[in-house]
This record gives sequence, structure tokens and C-alpha cells, in this order.
Amino acid sequence: MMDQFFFAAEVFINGLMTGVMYSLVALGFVLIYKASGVFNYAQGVMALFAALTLVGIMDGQVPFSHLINAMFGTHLSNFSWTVGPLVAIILTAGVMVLLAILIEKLVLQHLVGQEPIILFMATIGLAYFLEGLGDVMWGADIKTLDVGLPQGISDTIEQATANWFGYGFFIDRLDIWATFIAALLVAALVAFSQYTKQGRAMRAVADDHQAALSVGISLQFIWIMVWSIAGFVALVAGIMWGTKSGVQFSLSLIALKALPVLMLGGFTSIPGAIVGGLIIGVGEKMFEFWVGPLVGGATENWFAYVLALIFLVFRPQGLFGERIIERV
Amino acid sequence: MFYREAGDFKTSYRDDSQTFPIRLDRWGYYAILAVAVLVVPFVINDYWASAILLPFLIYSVAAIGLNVLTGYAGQVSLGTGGFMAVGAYAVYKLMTAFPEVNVVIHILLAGGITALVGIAFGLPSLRIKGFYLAVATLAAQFFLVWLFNKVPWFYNYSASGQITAPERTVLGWAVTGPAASPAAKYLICLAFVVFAAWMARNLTRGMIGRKWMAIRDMDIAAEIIGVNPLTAKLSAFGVSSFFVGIAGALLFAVYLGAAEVTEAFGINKSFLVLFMVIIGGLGSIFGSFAGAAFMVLLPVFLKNLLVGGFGWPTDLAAHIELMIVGALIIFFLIVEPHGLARLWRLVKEKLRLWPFPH
Amino acid sequence: MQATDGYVTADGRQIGGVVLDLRDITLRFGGVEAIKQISFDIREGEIRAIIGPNGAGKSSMLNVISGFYVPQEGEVWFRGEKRGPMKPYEVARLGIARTFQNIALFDGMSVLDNIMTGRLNKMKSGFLSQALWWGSAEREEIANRAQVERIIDFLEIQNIRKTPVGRLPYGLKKRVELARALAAEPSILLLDEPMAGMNVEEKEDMSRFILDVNDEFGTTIALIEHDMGVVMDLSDRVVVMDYGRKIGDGTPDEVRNNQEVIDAYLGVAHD
Amino acid sequence: MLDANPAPENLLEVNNIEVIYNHVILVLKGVSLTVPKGSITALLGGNGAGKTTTLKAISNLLASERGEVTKGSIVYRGEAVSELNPAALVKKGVIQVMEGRHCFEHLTVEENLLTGAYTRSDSAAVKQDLEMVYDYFPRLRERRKSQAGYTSGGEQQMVAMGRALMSRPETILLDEPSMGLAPQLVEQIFDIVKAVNEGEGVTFLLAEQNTNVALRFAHYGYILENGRVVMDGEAKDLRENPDVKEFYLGMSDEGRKSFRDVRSYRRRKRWLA
Amino acid sequence: DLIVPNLSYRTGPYGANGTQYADGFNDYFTLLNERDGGIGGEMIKVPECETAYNTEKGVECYEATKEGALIFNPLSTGITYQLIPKVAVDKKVLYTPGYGRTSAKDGSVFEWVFNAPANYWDGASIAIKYLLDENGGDLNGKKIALVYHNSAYGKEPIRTLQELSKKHGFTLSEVPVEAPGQEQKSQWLQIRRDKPDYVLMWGWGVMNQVAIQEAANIRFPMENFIGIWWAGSELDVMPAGDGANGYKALTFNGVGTDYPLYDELQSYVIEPGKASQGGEHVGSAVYSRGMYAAVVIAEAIRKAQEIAGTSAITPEQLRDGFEQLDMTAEHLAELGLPDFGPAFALSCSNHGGNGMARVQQWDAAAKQWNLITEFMEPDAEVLDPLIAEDSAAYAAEAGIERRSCD
Ligand SMILES: Nc1ncnc2c1ncn2[C@@H]1O[C@H](COP(=O)(O)OP(=O)(O)OP(=O)(O)O)[C@@H](O)[C@H]1O
Ligand SMILES: Nc1ncnc2c1ncn2[C@@H]1O[C@H](COP(=O)(O)OP(=O)(O)OP(=O)(O)O)[C@@H](O)[C@H]1O
Ligand SMILES: [Mg+2]
Ligand SMILES: [Mg+2]
Repeated sequence: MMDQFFFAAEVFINGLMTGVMYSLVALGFVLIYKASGVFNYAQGVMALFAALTLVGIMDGQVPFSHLINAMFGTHLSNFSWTVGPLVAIILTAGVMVLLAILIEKLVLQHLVGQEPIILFMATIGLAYFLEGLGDVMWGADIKTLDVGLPQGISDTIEQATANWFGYGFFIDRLDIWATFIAALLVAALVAFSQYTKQGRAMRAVADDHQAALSVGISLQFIWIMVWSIAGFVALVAGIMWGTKSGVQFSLSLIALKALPVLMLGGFTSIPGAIVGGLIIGVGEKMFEFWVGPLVGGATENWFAYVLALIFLVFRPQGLFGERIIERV
Repeated sequence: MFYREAGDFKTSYRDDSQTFPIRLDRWGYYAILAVAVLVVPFVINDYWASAILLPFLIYSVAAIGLNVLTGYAGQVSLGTGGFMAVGAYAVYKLMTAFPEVNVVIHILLAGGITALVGIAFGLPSLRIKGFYLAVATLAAQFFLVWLFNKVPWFYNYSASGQITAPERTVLGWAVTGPAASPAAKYLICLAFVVFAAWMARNLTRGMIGRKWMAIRDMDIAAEIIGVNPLTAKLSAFGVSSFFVGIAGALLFAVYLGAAEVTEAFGINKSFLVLFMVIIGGLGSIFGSFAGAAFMVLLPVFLKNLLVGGFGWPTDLAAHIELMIVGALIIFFLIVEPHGLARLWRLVKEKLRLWPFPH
Repeated sequence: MQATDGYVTADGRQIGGVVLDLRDITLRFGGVEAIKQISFDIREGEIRAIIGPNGAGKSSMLNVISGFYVPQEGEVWFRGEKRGPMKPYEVARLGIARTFQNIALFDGMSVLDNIMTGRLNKMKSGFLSQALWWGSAEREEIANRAQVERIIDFLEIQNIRKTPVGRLPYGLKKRVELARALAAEPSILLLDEPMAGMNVEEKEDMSRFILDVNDEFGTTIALIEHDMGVVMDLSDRVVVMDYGRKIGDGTPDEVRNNQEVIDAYLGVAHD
Repeated sequence: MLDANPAPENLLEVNNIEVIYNHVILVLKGVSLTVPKGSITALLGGNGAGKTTTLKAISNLLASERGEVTKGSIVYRGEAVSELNPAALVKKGVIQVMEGRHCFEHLTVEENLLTGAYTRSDSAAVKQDLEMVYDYFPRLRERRKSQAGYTSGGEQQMVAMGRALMSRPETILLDEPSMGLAPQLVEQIFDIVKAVNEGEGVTFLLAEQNTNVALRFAHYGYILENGRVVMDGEAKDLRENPDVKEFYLGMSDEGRKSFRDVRSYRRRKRWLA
Repeated sequence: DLIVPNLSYRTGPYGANGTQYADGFNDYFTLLNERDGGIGGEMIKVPECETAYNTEKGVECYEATKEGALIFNPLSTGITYQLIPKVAVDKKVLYTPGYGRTSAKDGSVFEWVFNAPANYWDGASIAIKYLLDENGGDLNGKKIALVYHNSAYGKEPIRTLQELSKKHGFTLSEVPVEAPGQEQKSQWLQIRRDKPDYVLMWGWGVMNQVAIQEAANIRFPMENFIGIWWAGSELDVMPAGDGANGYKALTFNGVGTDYPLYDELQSYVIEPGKASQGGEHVGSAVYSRGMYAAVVIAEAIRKAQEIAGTSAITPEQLRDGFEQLDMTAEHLAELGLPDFGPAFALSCSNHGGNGMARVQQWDAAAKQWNLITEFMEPDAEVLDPLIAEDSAAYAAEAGIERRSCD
């Protein structure tokens, strides 16, 4: 009986932790949506691209080696060096900034003032492009990513809980780290968007491109800034998920797990991304766990969406999203 | 002045509201249709049917369907794959349960069933808008796929959960099953495409279409001037799902012949059809065709060019193909955000003025 | 003030009984009280103006009439019956049409289609008939198109009928909006600042249209406008609002000389 | 403005510009105007004359509407500015108040005003200016915490105007400031324009339908019809011009006409033809 | 020339596995061309076409390459289902070793399809057989969980396992994982609670890596965790590091480069730089499986040439070659691959061989797979009726006349 209870608690906690992992991806979406009203479909691919780049740098891979080999008949694969995690992360962040600049210059700049769905479509084009680019640059193999984050069940927690409750809780150390990192990111991002001039400008841009231009806000600057931050967030998400399951194409699909989170929390709310993640994480785990076996399992994907949908019916802008202004 | 409308006067409101008000356009379309019906069936081969024409036609139907919902009624949907699955499974159940009934009726009924499902999943649209709705329709996508995967009744308890289309004939010609000739498959799809385009065109030029567009452009104002959002949105979901269901039925029964729901009707289908609609042009029937052509032909063309033409290794070609498709999507959006259909209209406007710049 | 069954205006038009009666309307948005205990009526065939400073609650009042806002307190009586809670589209079916302060045209549609939407309650052909473009659908479309063309002629916008409204300049958009409202053949027409952003010449045109509608079809008109010249010249009776309260109600002359109105709104006396 | 000795203090010169939307719609067909430093210049004309387009061409906001300047040049303080981006232009001191308010709906009234000061970094002075704006528009002080999307039309107009003032510009391009404002407020806004113009030397170029008020406050006026300048002159001369009087001021020889009487036959203006 | 198209996938979610398989497939034919000048004097052409594991692209590839082609091996159960009816019309051979439609083993219904040496049902049966051996022939009262990819592929073994559970008295719990399977916390917590004695896995792609990682996380004993052959590549175990040590998987091909053939591969293909994609993956489990598929095809071609008396064979002749193929242990040894695959023989009615496979185990320290059993036979008593039933159902559904195989 007691065991059942502890077990439920364990599922609950693991749900929370999974939710945090989802939130890490959702955060990137929120940032870009807040700053430009763009629903960035490419966020998942950006996480993949960042992780690929990070591994590539760490392992000293020659970028585009396949292409070069195919064209010149060479046999390049690796440089003779490897790079430490910290330096590699900084370098990768640099690459993401570069990417943000390119995206602004080549895409967004030309689409100022277009409807959201058009911009959405452009990010889909971007997703295709980045996916191809990531593969061409770094190859399509599965890569193991190890930046020194601890992984596996935490023995300390297991022993402590075993001593206290007579039931050892299994909690992944990677998840604990993810929670810390997510909390930090959220705090920093909330402070930035609510209390700084650039944050205010960013929200202004989301509301009305033309008006933002007319008061002298440089869309170019705001967008590069926001996409850089979102690129960095993607890198963080890529590190966490890549550590967990290897860096490979499927990493880009975690975006689909982030969408219900976003929806539930509200597209425009940074704290919403976290709270939404927690609710979705716990909700889908509990459902899969107790109802799943009755209906054949594998319910998580749709259940997350249905859960979000139920919330939306009551709050169409998500839990913390900005009220949708309806006036005539 | 290559393209002229001057001298093409209308003397009645009926003439003025016809589908192709400009004579030159009308002839052009008749010519295309004539070629499609009278020439193509005689020259078509397996490759052209399977790799190009069938997917193009079937996705055109799906794109018309989604365009009704997203382009005309303004409700972004990412549930297309799921609704196509409804069409596919409905037609499968009908075909196996009533083998004596003509498959054309099955396909239409499958569309009807999908319409009902679409209406049910359209209900949240009364509260939820924009991208929130888009994401909410994903609930339909994932739920439906899960359902067809989990409930064995849908796939007639086959061991692997695959469904396979039995052979059915129309006017004595096999149109489904392995023995169907490319020409027969092509013609049946063509018939449905023409039917879908014609019906969608009728709906969108009349009052129903105006209600949809009113809801799309400004839903509150529409309601105040008398549009009932409930019926307008749900009818859009219904009509859209009807076409999408037909497309799903054709995709499974005529084109693929066998399907497994997670693979054939996954989320990627939803995105693919949405791309077609946006690239082609929201709120344009012609755009649905243009978008379907773009998304079906471009990858095939690029693949043939890069692998066949330049002899690149397939993996490099595939990756670079992705990059090119992505870049082209962005390029076209920049050139004309409202899609290929608008681009085409712009070209016509230019042609009309030519050689003068404006 | 007037006889219950109407009155005769200065220029000799017969005004009928009360068609729309608003009683003690109070409307709140969170803490903001946009309308406080306002009552007034609109009579058959009259041109009724609503004026007041910005943010007084005029547009909100029209929204209450259209059913878009539901007042917390008060009742709306329509043709002698208390109107229950109604959705905006149901209100439209009663024959109440309107235009909007911030133009609410359907940007993606042509002028013609925009105006045709105004006739949606006049077109009854079924779904199937429309899908197949058969029988009633086509006949009805043509008949209604003819009606719309009359309105287009009337408002002198023939040359832009096929233009997408998104491209039109502001003033023409206002005119198209009026056309859309007229297409519904309403018995009551609510106009929210129909002449904002127009120069005198265009205002003259607009005035002419409004008067003609009122004259030809006997349409009752409620009008919000900031141009005092227009208001004073056109309207039969004027309601004045300020901070959600009603501070005056009467003929233009009465209002013009009401001290409270002068202080709150008019500023210097207007000619 | 065909003075023999062109005034050296011309702040803004627009030379014969053409604007095309969507590559095909020619809207401005050669518009030229000059705005002397410290002046209030009015741009008048009917619906669709091209006033808004002219202002947007100056502030480089056409790109986002898929319009472009295809001919002519725009010179600000002797420097061609048509290649600058709008933000850079604001830094140079030119700010536009757009037609139709364009508030940031989700930001509060106060945040809207503060974004106006985006290009400034003197926070103390910004605070002061905020108070100044609130003094100009007391109504805004009352609604400072509400989201701009939920304020009334007139309130939004005040927000837009206040936001522009917050950037401490050298030149303000005002597009239909009086639209939708109560009469007293129209006067008040023009009084503010005048005060800012005289007190702080800010130059104004304003597009206005309310010719009456505009010509009372402006120094110089241009009348635009159908994408061309059809008449220009000192404001007081324009006010006396019989055509302007009839078509823009609604005056006939006998004084103001009643709007009720315009139903009879009216003479159409034929300046262009 | 003999044309053997390679419908591969090197992109998308399963691209990493697909690449290795395709490399092995290509390299073996390159070896034959380089070393022997093809088969029977005919060069082998292997045009490659990218399917991205997508059925529609698969069909496109099939149509694009079928002109003159002998045989297809699309490495995707979904694409296989598309092609089964098509190859019957076009008269092409479809070879689906270890995947595809299990009942295609019945050659009297599936004339053109071959799935030797083993299929999913064989796999399920062999896994249970292995467990029986481990438990002294008794699984009564044991709990076995099946973690599977929630798709046609993953669902394949369920029927068989249910039958086997009836026969051997173990309880079976089914734990589906929705593709792609990046997140499996609830599945593994469920396993942690239910404490099954053994876990079987039908996974593909990222699902495998995550499952092995999670299994390690809940400290599930790795040696009680057995994957099907598609869940038995180096890619699956590497990300879990030491945690994966002891993990087992079925296989029907050898692993590593410790076979004489690899010396020749080295000198004829890899060193001259003719290896597909630079020979990065030579010797990996999936590479070896791709190569094994090529070996079987090559031997069938050889047999067909022998029967037909001509080197330029047709697909029909290739089918006959397959139906008379006899892969003996000696023959494999002659090819330089001793004990690389099971011995099997095909016939008109048996297109699936005898279904033998063996178990391999991962050694995390040495980073290699070790073969820990001999080839084992599946439980024909259980499987044969199932196959007969399923192929009969297909024949009825598709209106196929059962071919006489006497
Ligand atoms: N984005 C656009 N695309 C196409 N045409 C446009 C666009 N914007 C404006 N126009 C056209 O340009 C012409 C001038 O418009 P503009 O808005 O400059 O006029 P305006 O003088 O400001 O009129 P108003 O007083 O009504 O605001 C109009 O005929 C209009 O139809
Ligand atoms: N949906 C809403 N939510 C919150 N406040 C609102 C809402 N609608 C209107 N208000 C507030 O109610 C008050 C009255 O607004 P309303 O739009 O009716 O004014 P108005 O008289 O039409 O003014 P104007 O002449 O400026 O258009 C304003 O202060 C406005 O901010
Ligand atoms: Mg108002
Ligand atoms: Mg304007």
C-alpha cells in the first residue's frame, strides 16, 4: 500500500522532470514568438544543429567532410585535435549567433510586416535548410555527446529516500541538472523581457512591426538578439537531450513534445513554458501509467495535446499567455 | 500586351461571376483539361503515374481541402494527416464490408465520414484561435493515428496492423489493387480532382465562401454583421475534411495500395499538405494545385538532377536536396508571400501592361 | 418630451414610435466602468446622434446594441419587447446593421464580395445547391448581385468593385463599409464615426448618402461622430455621453446650448 | 515655394518621387515638396491622394507594405536618406505618427510611451518627458496601466502622439492626427503641435483631412490629388483660395453650407482632368 | 549487367542505421565486381535510391529503378508492404531478410517475395527458446515484457508471443513506445514496478538507445534484456556507455571483421578507396547484415545462372534461383564467411528458410558484440499454423490463387 503511494510519487516526480526537459525546448519557441510573433517551427532543428555542431567541434570533425571527399576524392574526417566542453560550448554559441545574423539578413529582413502564417512557413523552409545543412556539415551518424553532465540514477537520493521512507526513489541526475539549468534560464529570461528596455522593445515588435519601426526600434537588432538567445536556448536543449539519447536526427522531433507545453502555458509566457512543461510532464506520465495499460498504451503523444486542449477550451490564450485582444 | 482582357465585356452578372471570367484563361484551362483527359492516359507509364501524377493529383485534392479550411476560413489545421487516415480507414472498411458496391461510392462515403470526424474536431475552433488552434488540431492528428493503430477492428485484425486495398473496378477497369493500370488509376484520381476543384470553386464563390472568408479576415466583425461562427467554422471543417478524406481514401486505395497508419498518415503528412497550401497560395484553388506540384515535383526533380544528372552520392544529394527545398521555400515567400498563385497573377498583371512598366 | 407615437422634424419628416429602448445600461470591464446607468431611445425613422469626448463609452454603447458586449445591468427593448441575451449574429438578423470605428472590412476580399456579405441573411439557398451551383444558388446570387450593384451605383464606387479592399484608401473603405451595412437592408443602421478621416467634400458625400438612405428606405440611423457640423446638421436628436454617463439628450439646439455639454465636450460654442 | 533664393534651412526636401506598390500600382506620380526647418507644413488632399504614401516614403516604411520609391530623391539635412532604415532615421530625429494609431496592443499605455523613448538613454529626462506627455493628455494618466488594445479610439490616438513626442524628435511626420478625436481634443492636439513647434523648434509635416484646422495652424500647405501636387502656397493664401474654400473648407460665398443642403447638384472640382 | 537496386535511406530518423546497411550491401557487390568481374561474368550494377524510410518515396524509388532490375531489398516493413502486390505484377523479386511481411514465407501465396533466413516470428520464438534454455526448459510463472515500436513492425511479434505464452505458461505484458521514442520514462517506470523477469524489445532508431539507457537507469539486469536483430547494433548500445554492458540481441549474421572475406574486402574494396562512404562502418552489426543480404542475393543469382544456363538472367530465373538456393555451412565457408549465417534451403513453398538465429551480447569494455549461442531453430509447431493462417487471409483478401508447389 505504502509502496503504491511512493511509487505514484516517483512517477509524479519523474513526470515533473520530464516536463522540465520539454520546457527547455519550449522556451526557445516562446522567446521568438514573443519577439516577432513568429511561430518558429525550426526550433527543434536548431537544437539538433547546435548539438551536432557542439559534438563536431568537440571531436574535431572536419565540417563538410563528406561533401569535400565526394568532390575532391579526399579522405578527410577528423582534425587531429579535440576541444574541451566549455570552449566548445562557447564556440557553438558563437555559431548560433552567426546563424541568427544570417537568418535575419537572408530571411526575416525581407518578410517584415507579413502575416504570422507566412513567417511560420518561412521558418519551415529554414527547418528544411538547417536539417540538410547539419547533415552535410557533420554527417548523419548518431553521435555520443558527453560534456561532463552526470547521468544515471542518483545514488544519494536513492539511499536517502530508502533510509527515510523505506523506498528508494530513482531520479536521474541529468534531470536534476536540467531542472537547475531551466530555473536559471527562466529567471534570466523573465527579468530580461519584463524589466529591460530591449525586452520591452521586443514585445513591441511582436505587436506591430511597422509601429516598432516608426519609433526607431531596429527590427534587425531585436531579431538578431532574440534569435541568438533562442539559438543559445536551443543549444542548452540540444545538450540535455543529446546527452540523453545521442545526437541524431530524432532530436529535432522533440519540438513536437514542446508544442503542447507551449499551448498550455501560453505562447508568450516564459514562466508558462515551465509550468506548462510540468503539467504536461506529470499529466502524460500519470495517464500513461494508470490509464495507458487499459487502452493499449502509447498514449503520451496524443494525451499531451488533449490535456492542453482541455486547458485551452477554458483559457484560449493558455495559462499565462497574453489575453487575446478582441475589439471592434 | 500578351495577355489581354480588354474587349472581353460582360453583359450579365452570371458571366461576371463565372470561374474564369477572362476568355484567354478559359481557353487555357479547357486546353489543359483536354490534354489531361485525352492525351495523358495514353502516354502515361508506371513511373509517371506513381512518382508524379498520382501523388500530384491526390495531394491537390488534400490541398484543396486544407485550403478551404486554412486559406478560406482562416483556421490553421495540422490535423490533415489524421483526417486523411480517417478517409483511408473508412474506405478500407467499406471496401471490405460491401465489396459489391462501387468503389467511387465508397470513396465519397469515406469523405462523408471524414467530414463528420472533422466537424467533431472542429468544435474547439469556436474558442481557440490562430496558432493555438493549429496546435490543438495536432491533438486530432495524434489521437486518430493512435486510434487506428490500437483498435484492431479498423484494420480487420490483420497481424501487423497494415491495411491492403483489394481490387475494385469502375466500368470494368480495375482502379485499385496491383492489377490496376496506371491510366485507370490516373483517370479516377483526375475525376476526383476535377470534382473537388469544381465543388470548392462553387462553394467559395458563393455565400458560404464569403462567410468563411469573413470569419478568416475578421471574425468579430463577421459575427456582428450576421455570420454565425458556429455554422461557418464547422461547415469549413466539414467541407475541408470531406476533401481531405477523399484524398486519404485515394492515397491509400489507389496510390499506395497498402498503408500503415503511423507511417503513411503521420504528422509529416499534415505538415506537407500545409506547406503545399501556403506555398501555393492561401485562399486560392489554383494555388492548391501549384503548391501540390511544387512539393511533389521539386524533390523528384532535384533528386533526378543531383543523383541522375551530377552523379552525387545519394545521401549527399538527399541532404543538399533538403537545403535547396528549404531555400526555395524561403525564396518564394520573399518574392511573393502570398504564394505561387499570387505570383502567377502578378505575372499576368505584368503581361497585361507589357511593354509598359505600370 | 415628444408624443409617444412620434413627432415631426423641422424639415417635415414624420418620426415614428420607439424601436430601440436602452434602459439603465451599465457596462464594466474589470475596474473600468465604461457605461454608467444610461437610458435613451431611438425612434423609427430618425437620425439619432451619440456624441461625447474620447473614451466616453459611445462605441461601447453601439457594441451593447449589437450584442457584442453584454451589459452587467440594464435592459435592451426592441420594438416593444425585451431582448433576451442574444449573440451578435442573431441581432443582425433583427435588421440591425452597423459600421465600425476602426474599419472592419474583410481585407482579403474584393469590394464586391465585402458588400455581398452584407446580404448573407437574404440568401437562403442550401448547401448542396451552392456546392453544385445549381438552381436556386445561381439565381439567388444573380438577384442579390443586382441589389448590390444598385448600392454600388448609389455610393459611386463602381470603379473599384473588383479591387481587394486592403488596397483602398481610408475614406473609400469607410464607404465600402457603409455599402456593406446597407446591403443588409437594415431597419436600423448604426454608424460609428463614418466620417473620420475625410475632408469636407467627402463628408458632404457621406452626408448625402446618409440622408438619402434615411429618406428613401426610412432607415433609422444611430450615428457617432465628432464633427459637430455634421452632427448638428444631420441629426434629429442627440445623446451626449461623458465618462460613461449621459449628460445631455435632445435636439441639436438643446444640446448645443447645454452648459454641461459645452464644458465637457464642445469647448467653445460651435457654429 | 518658388522663391528665387532657396532657403538654406530646408530641413527636408522631397524631389519628384514616384512610388509603386506591389511592382504594379503607381501611386505617387512625381511629388516634390520642401519642409523648412522649424515650420509646420500641411499635406492636404482627398482620400487616396497619396498623403500617407508620401509620409511613409519619407520615413522609409514602404518596404513592409511592398511598396518602393522608384524615382526621385529624399533629402534630409542635405543628406539622401532613402537608403537608411527607419530606425536610423529616427536616430536622425525624424519620427512618424502613423495613420490608424498603431499602438502596441499588448503593452500598457505607459510602456507604449516608453518605447517611444527607445532611442534615448537619458532616463531622467525620459521620466520628465513622460510627465509632460501625461500633462498634455491627462486621460492617458488615468489609463496608464491598461493595455493599449483596450483603450478607446481617441485614447489610442493620444498614445500614438505621446509616443512620438517621447522620442524628442527634430521632425515629426504626423498622419491624420485629428482623426477620431473629439473637437476640443483636436484643438488641443494642434495647440500642442504649435507649442512644441514654437517652444522646441520641432518641425512638423502633417497630413490632414481636417483642412480647416490644418490651415489655421500650418505655415505652408501642399494639396495633393491623385498622386500629384496640384497646388501649394502659404497657408493663409490657400485659405483664401476660392477652390480650396469650396472643396476643402466647405465654404460657399455665403459662409458655411449645411450638410443637409449638399444633396442638390454640386460642382465637381476639375483641377486635374 | 545485372541490376540490383539499393533502396536505401541515409537521411531521416533511421538514417544512421540505413547508412550502415546500405554500405554493407554496396561493398559486397563492389567486391564481386572488382575481384571476380561480377557474377558469372556479368557485372552487378547497384543503383542507389534514397527512400528516407518513407513509403511514398520508396514507391517512387521502386518505379524509378525497376526498369531492368532483378530484385529489391528496401529495408523497411512499410515499403515492403507497398511492394508486395507491385512485384507480383511487375515480376520482380523482393528480398526482405529479417523484416517485412512474415507470412511471405509461404511461397505458394507470395510467389515473388523471399524473407530468409529469419523473420520476426522466428525471432520471437527464438528469444523464448533461448529463455527456455536459460531456465532449464521452464518458463512457467515467469513474466516477460515486450517493449515495442508502436507500428506495424513493432506489433509483428505480439501474436506469436501470445501463442508462446499460452504454450509455456509465462505472462506477457506489452509496452508500446510511440515513435520516435525519445521519451520512455513511463514505460520504464512501469517495468520497474512490474518487475518482469525478462524484457524483449522490438525497437528501431532512437527508441533503442533511449530504452537501453532507461533500462540501465532503473538497474534492470542487462543480461535479461533481449532485443530483436534491429535492436542490436553498436549504435544502440554506445550512448548508454558502460550501462549497456551485458545487453543481448538476436542476430542471424556474424559481426566483426574476423572472417576471411574481410581480407579480400580490405584489399579489393577498401584500400583502393572504392568502399561505399569510405568504409567507415565495416564490420558493424548492421553493415554485416547489409552485406549478408548481398551475399544471399549473389548466391541466388549464381544459382539462377546455373539453372538457366545463361549469365544474363531475368527476374523469373532469379526467383527460381532463390527457390533452389541451398546455403550450406560449407558453402558459406567457401565464400570466406564461415559460420556467418545459418544454413538454410529454400523451395517453392518455403521462401523463409528455417528461421534460425542466435544471440549476441554486448561487451561494453571491448566495445564489441560477442556471439554467445549457436544458431537455434524456432518453434515450427507454433509458427507454421500462424503463417498458414495469415497467408491464407492475404490470399483471400487479394484474390490470389494459391500456386501449386509440387
Ligand atoms: N499597400 C498598398 N498596396 C497597394 N496600393 C496601395 C497600398 N497602400 C495604398 N495604396 C494605394 O495608394 C493610393 C494612395 O493611398 P494613401 O494611403 O497614400 O492615401 P491618403 O492620401 O493617405 O488617403 P487617406 O486620406 O484616405 O488616408 C490609394 O489609391 C491606395 O489605394
Ligand atoms: N473590451 C474592453 N476592455 C476594457 N476596456 C474597454 C473595452 N472596451 C472599451 N473599453 C474602455 O471603455 C471606455 C469607453 O470606450 P469606447 O470605445 O466606448 O469609447 P468611445 O466613446 O467610443 O471613444 P472614442 O471617441 O475615442 O472612440 C474606454 O476607456 C475604453 O478604454
Ligand atoms: Mg469609439
Ligand atoms: Mg492616409
